[in-house]
Amino acid sequence: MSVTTMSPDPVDGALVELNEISFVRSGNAYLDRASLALRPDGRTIIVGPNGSGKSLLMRIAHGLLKPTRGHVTTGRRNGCPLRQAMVFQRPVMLRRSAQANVIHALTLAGTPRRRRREHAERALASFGLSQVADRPARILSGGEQQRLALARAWALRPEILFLDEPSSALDPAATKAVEEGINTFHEHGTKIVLITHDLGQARRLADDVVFMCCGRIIEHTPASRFFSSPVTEAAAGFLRGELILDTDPPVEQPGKQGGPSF
Amino acid sequence: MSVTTMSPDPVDGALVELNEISFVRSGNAYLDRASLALRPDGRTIIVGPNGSGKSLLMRIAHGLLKPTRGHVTTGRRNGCPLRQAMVFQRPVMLRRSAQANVIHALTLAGTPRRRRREHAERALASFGLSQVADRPARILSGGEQQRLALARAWALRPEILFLDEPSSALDPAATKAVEEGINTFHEHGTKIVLITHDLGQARRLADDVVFMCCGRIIEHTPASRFFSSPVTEAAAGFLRGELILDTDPPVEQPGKQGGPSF
Amino acid sequence: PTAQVAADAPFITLASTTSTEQSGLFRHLIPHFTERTGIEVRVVAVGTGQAFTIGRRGDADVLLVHHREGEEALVANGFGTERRDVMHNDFILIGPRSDPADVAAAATIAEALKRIFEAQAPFASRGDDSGTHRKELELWRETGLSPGGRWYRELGSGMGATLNTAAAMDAYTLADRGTWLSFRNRQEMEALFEGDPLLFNPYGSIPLNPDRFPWVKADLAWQWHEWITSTEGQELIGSYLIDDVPLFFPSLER
Amino acid sequence: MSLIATGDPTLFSIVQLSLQVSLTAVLLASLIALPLGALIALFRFPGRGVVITLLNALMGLPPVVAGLIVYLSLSRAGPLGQFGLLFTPTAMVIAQTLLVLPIIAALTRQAIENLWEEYREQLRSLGSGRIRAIPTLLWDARITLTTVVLAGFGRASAEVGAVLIVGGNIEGVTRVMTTAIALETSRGDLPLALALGLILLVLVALINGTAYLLGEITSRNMQ
Amino acid sequence: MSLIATGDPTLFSIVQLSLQVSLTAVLLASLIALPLGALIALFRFPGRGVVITLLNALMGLPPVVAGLIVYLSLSRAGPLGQFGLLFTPTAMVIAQTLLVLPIIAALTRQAIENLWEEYREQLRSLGSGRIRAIPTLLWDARITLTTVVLAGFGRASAEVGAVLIVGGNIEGVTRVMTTAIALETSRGDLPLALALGLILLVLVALINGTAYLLGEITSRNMQ
Ligand SMILES: Nc1ncnc2c1ncn2[C@@H]1O[C@H](COP(=O)(O)OP(=O)(O)OP(=O)(O)O)[C@@H](O)[C@H]1O
Ligand SMILES: Nc1ncnc2c1ncn2[C@@H]1O[C@H](COP(=O)(O)OP(=O)(O)OP(=O)(O)O)[C@@H](O)[C@H]1O
Ligand SMILES: [Mg+2]
Ligand SMILES: [Mg+2]
Repeated sequence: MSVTTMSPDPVDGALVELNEISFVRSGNAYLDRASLALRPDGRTIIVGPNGSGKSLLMRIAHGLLKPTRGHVTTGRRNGCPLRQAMVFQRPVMLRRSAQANVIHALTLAGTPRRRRREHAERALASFGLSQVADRPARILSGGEQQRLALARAWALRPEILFLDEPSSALDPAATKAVEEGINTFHEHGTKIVLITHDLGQARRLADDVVFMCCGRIIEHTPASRFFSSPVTEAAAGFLRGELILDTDPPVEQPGKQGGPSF
Repeated sequence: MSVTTMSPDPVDGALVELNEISFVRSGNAYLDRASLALRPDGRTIIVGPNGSGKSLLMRIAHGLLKPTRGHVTTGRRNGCPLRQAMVFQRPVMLRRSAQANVIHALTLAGTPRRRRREHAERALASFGLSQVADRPARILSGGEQQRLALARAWALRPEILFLDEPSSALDPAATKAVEEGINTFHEHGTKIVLITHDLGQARRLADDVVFMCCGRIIEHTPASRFFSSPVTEAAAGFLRGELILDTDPPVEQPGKQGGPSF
Repeated sequence: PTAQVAADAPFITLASTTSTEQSGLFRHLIPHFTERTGIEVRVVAVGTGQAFTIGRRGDADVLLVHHREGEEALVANGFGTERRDVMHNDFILIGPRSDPADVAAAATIAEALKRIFEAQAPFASRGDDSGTHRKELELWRETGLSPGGRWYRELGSGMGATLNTAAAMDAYTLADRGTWLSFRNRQEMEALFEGDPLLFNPYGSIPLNPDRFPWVKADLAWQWHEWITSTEGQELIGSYLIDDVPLFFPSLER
Repeated sequence: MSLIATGDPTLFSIVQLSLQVSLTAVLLASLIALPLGALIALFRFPGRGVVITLLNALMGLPPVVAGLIVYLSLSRAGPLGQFGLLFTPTAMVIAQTLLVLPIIAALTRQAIENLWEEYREQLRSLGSGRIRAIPTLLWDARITLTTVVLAGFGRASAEVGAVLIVGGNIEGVTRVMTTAIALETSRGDLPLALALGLILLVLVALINGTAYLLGEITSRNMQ
Repeated sequence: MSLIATGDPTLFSIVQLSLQVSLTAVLLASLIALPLGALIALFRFPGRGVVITLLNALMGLPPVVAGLIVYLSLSRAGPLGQFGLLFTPTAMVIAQTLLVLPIIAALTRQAIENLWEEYREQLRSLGSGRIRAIPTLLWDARITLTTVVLAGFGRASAEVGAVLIVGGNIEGVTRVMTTAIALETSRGDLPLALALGLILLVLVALINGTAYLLGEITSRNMQ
């Protein structure tokens, strides 16, 4: 049985605590007894191969998905529920203009009507989207949509911000700006949880690193430790860019077998 | 008027030639008189800021979109129409299993029925997807979906392969494998056209680089030249990770303005 | 319940009015005819006007309707071969049991209608140009009054629908006895006035003309036409009762 | 036939009543069925499959049955008898609402369920509860829902069985296009019946065209 | 009432004919309307807006009008008179097909247009022409289209105006549930009419339930 509770005094100060989380569908455990405490301090970066369950873990931590087994405990701040926001790996754009997307998020967050437009405009400007504010969000370019998703989450002033590969579609300058933004947010006390495949980015931002593989949290170590001498052999292999999805057959070079020669 | 022709003898051997292409919607020119010849030799890498029109250009070259003005000339090989494939920035998965997605692509490409399954299995295995072959494609993880899109395009053995940020959601090992695959393909004579924001990847793969900005092709230079001393100041700024979307207001650091402080 | 007939059995199509069909008469008659001749009879029950349209287009083999003028015109124009009296019943004035216009005390139908007119009691008219509707208009002409106003409701509906409406409106209405006797949703309604010779309601049989409509099954239709006017047919008509009351009176008895 | 040729005022008032009754019924039905369909789309509860099946099945509610139900409820002896609504346009609106509601609700349920699959996690992440998500989803599915409502409008405007029973087809009071068509048919005046049918279809087409244009305008700006 | 209580064989054959006619009509209509709706969804051509509006408007084709059109065509004096189809179940199938076709086509058009928006570039890139895309789209939209076809089935099974005109409500030949309900209503036997209506609804619900279960099974595997 899964239980999601709101504890007034979360265990040793974690904002969100995952306790022995499993996520099982049609007999496969996509998450397998994963435990993780997200403490207010520090930027937690999650890395791991494709399909290792990073996004699942984040969606469960954010409260979008019920785990099959295990507890999620979400803390409070000053007696209020935690203000959370998440930028999805594949952001969903409502069928409205870019600006209306942000305004809708602000409406849901309870921002007073008269201040919504101004807030939305500021958020859009921060991500270089002023020019496209009135375009339908769904015809924006991939990068513009990702920026919009960031702007939308940003505008909510969350206390914990989940970011699932937020700069995967961004150009180098925007990536740089987003990383700086993340740091600023963090300095103002927002807890950052970020998934990335960009090890450079992980190195630049991480305070602590969660390494996942095959639905399990293999290690959770301070960043300095993780990048210099990871505890597990799997993590070391991952950092070297080697294949470690041991449940899969080794990924062969596509050209060798799947290329024009076959 | 836009004209798309199939020339039996394309101008100076280009596989696809874009001639003064413009793409205009509600008064905005998202592409502005862009000309580009995609010759059989070499891997052409397209870079540029978000929203600069890279994906539009690729979709037009691939024949998915009609330009508002300008010509697209598509060559032939051995008298047959060019076999093309494209991996989209946001791949679309049919509402079927991963394997059925590949099989459907093979069906459309005219692969004989009895060989489809085998080809599909090989393509899936090449991208480490054997384990997930029978899962509905739409519940795969972001990276798995991108791999599936690659497998699907790969399986078609195209003569020209368009790749729109194909490794943006891939883990480091898969990225490495895809890059190797691209090279193998290329060695077998497939023309590669690739959009990426990963300048490291661009450096590793590029024979020639197209740099786009604000709907225009700013420069098209051999890779060695582009990365050492780009012709334009815009390209140099882009390589330094600076902001050059001069039609937009400068992207401010989100935290400064959009952060929790406002 | 009808006798089940093999699909390839010979059959004729009989166009008739809803009132006849609803009375249940055909279910009483047809099995006997089918047993004797082996001919199945398919009854299409529609509004009187629609029945005549079917006749004029040759979409049936024989008609059984109750609008003498129309029937005679059909024969005169060569659509039908001949008309024979088959049976008759009568129209009755239906109304709420409380009888606010006191029509039960009237001596003639004209007087009864006059009372309704004067009381401005709700009256539901078929308003559909059917045989019953034309009879009603004829009776109003008899009174010398021209009904109108909120109490006089032209419904444009079949007999059954009109009765359903009248029942819920506590309105008077003119109905043929066959439909009335087989009607179940009477609520507060009763037959309040009957017996005036003006309320006579004759039914006629008309086989369609094979010279005009070569596809018509003239032989089979003629057998029906003959049978229903034969002694056997006439006796069967007279023996059809609901609650021990006859619905139709065979014409030969008259 | 002269009814049409002379631009008869009777015809005009029949047309007017037809549109009034059908449009009111569709409006009422939409007000209930759009949120209802969305609710069923969004919530998981025991017996949901049964509810969906029933809703789908009620798209096949025979008009005569709907008419009878309303007739029995509104008739003098019925539970709502004291309001004296039988044989009034109001009764016809009620019957058509009853008939059209399941159609709009069932099709809305499907449309919203499709959209919710896409939006669910994003909206919940933004702090939108399921109830709060309903207006968002209805608005974003507006093009599809326009077609859905038009399907309901088609059913309402074409319908004759129910309005005949509860309206009584009273000339000048509850006669609408479809009951007039049925009347002319039973009178055997098929050309007039067809002509009236054509007029009705043209009117329905005009309303559909207006809806289409409005849809095009709102969708051109926001896909 | 005994008709029902005794499990009368007449009732059984009426039920059977009802389902046979409606299911055949829906099958025929689907065979035409699903590809037709998809075609209109996929192709851009001049006057497309008008075609869509007309299709939407035809969802409001009054059954009586559809019945008259079929009647006049099949009537002995009509263009198809020589086949002698009037007052047969075949005629009823034709009339219901005519009635249901626009509903399925219009709703399919909308559903496929939504999916095409998502699939267009991907399918074209894979070398699929628009025509070739139709089976792919119909298959991938199968859950929504099931609801669409059920809407058509609801209309067909509830319909009385058209089958009455072209079938003639001949006992033992063309009497179906809805015409039987109408007949009992006009005989004033409202409880029997309601009971028959209920039976019809239960049957429709069973068929809907089957469709729902089949949909659930095929969709559980492939979303
Ligand atoms: N169909 C369309 N109608 C109107 N505008 C469009 C359309 N398609 C794209 N655009 C606009 O054209 C611009 C360029 O889009 P494009 O997808 O080509 O950018 P890109 O260079 O690929 O960016 P990214 O790096 O973010 O993927 C965007 O601002 C987008 O909003
Ligand atoms: N609702 C679901 N039902 C069944 N399986 C699921 C579901 N959601 C995710 N999965 C499976 O769980 C696995 C992990 O998915 P997840 O999205 O968490 O991976 P990830 O670590 O984020 O990978 P990536 O780096 O590619 O984004 C995948 O193989 C996916 O197919
Ligand atoms: Mg992921
Ligand atoms: Mg792009």
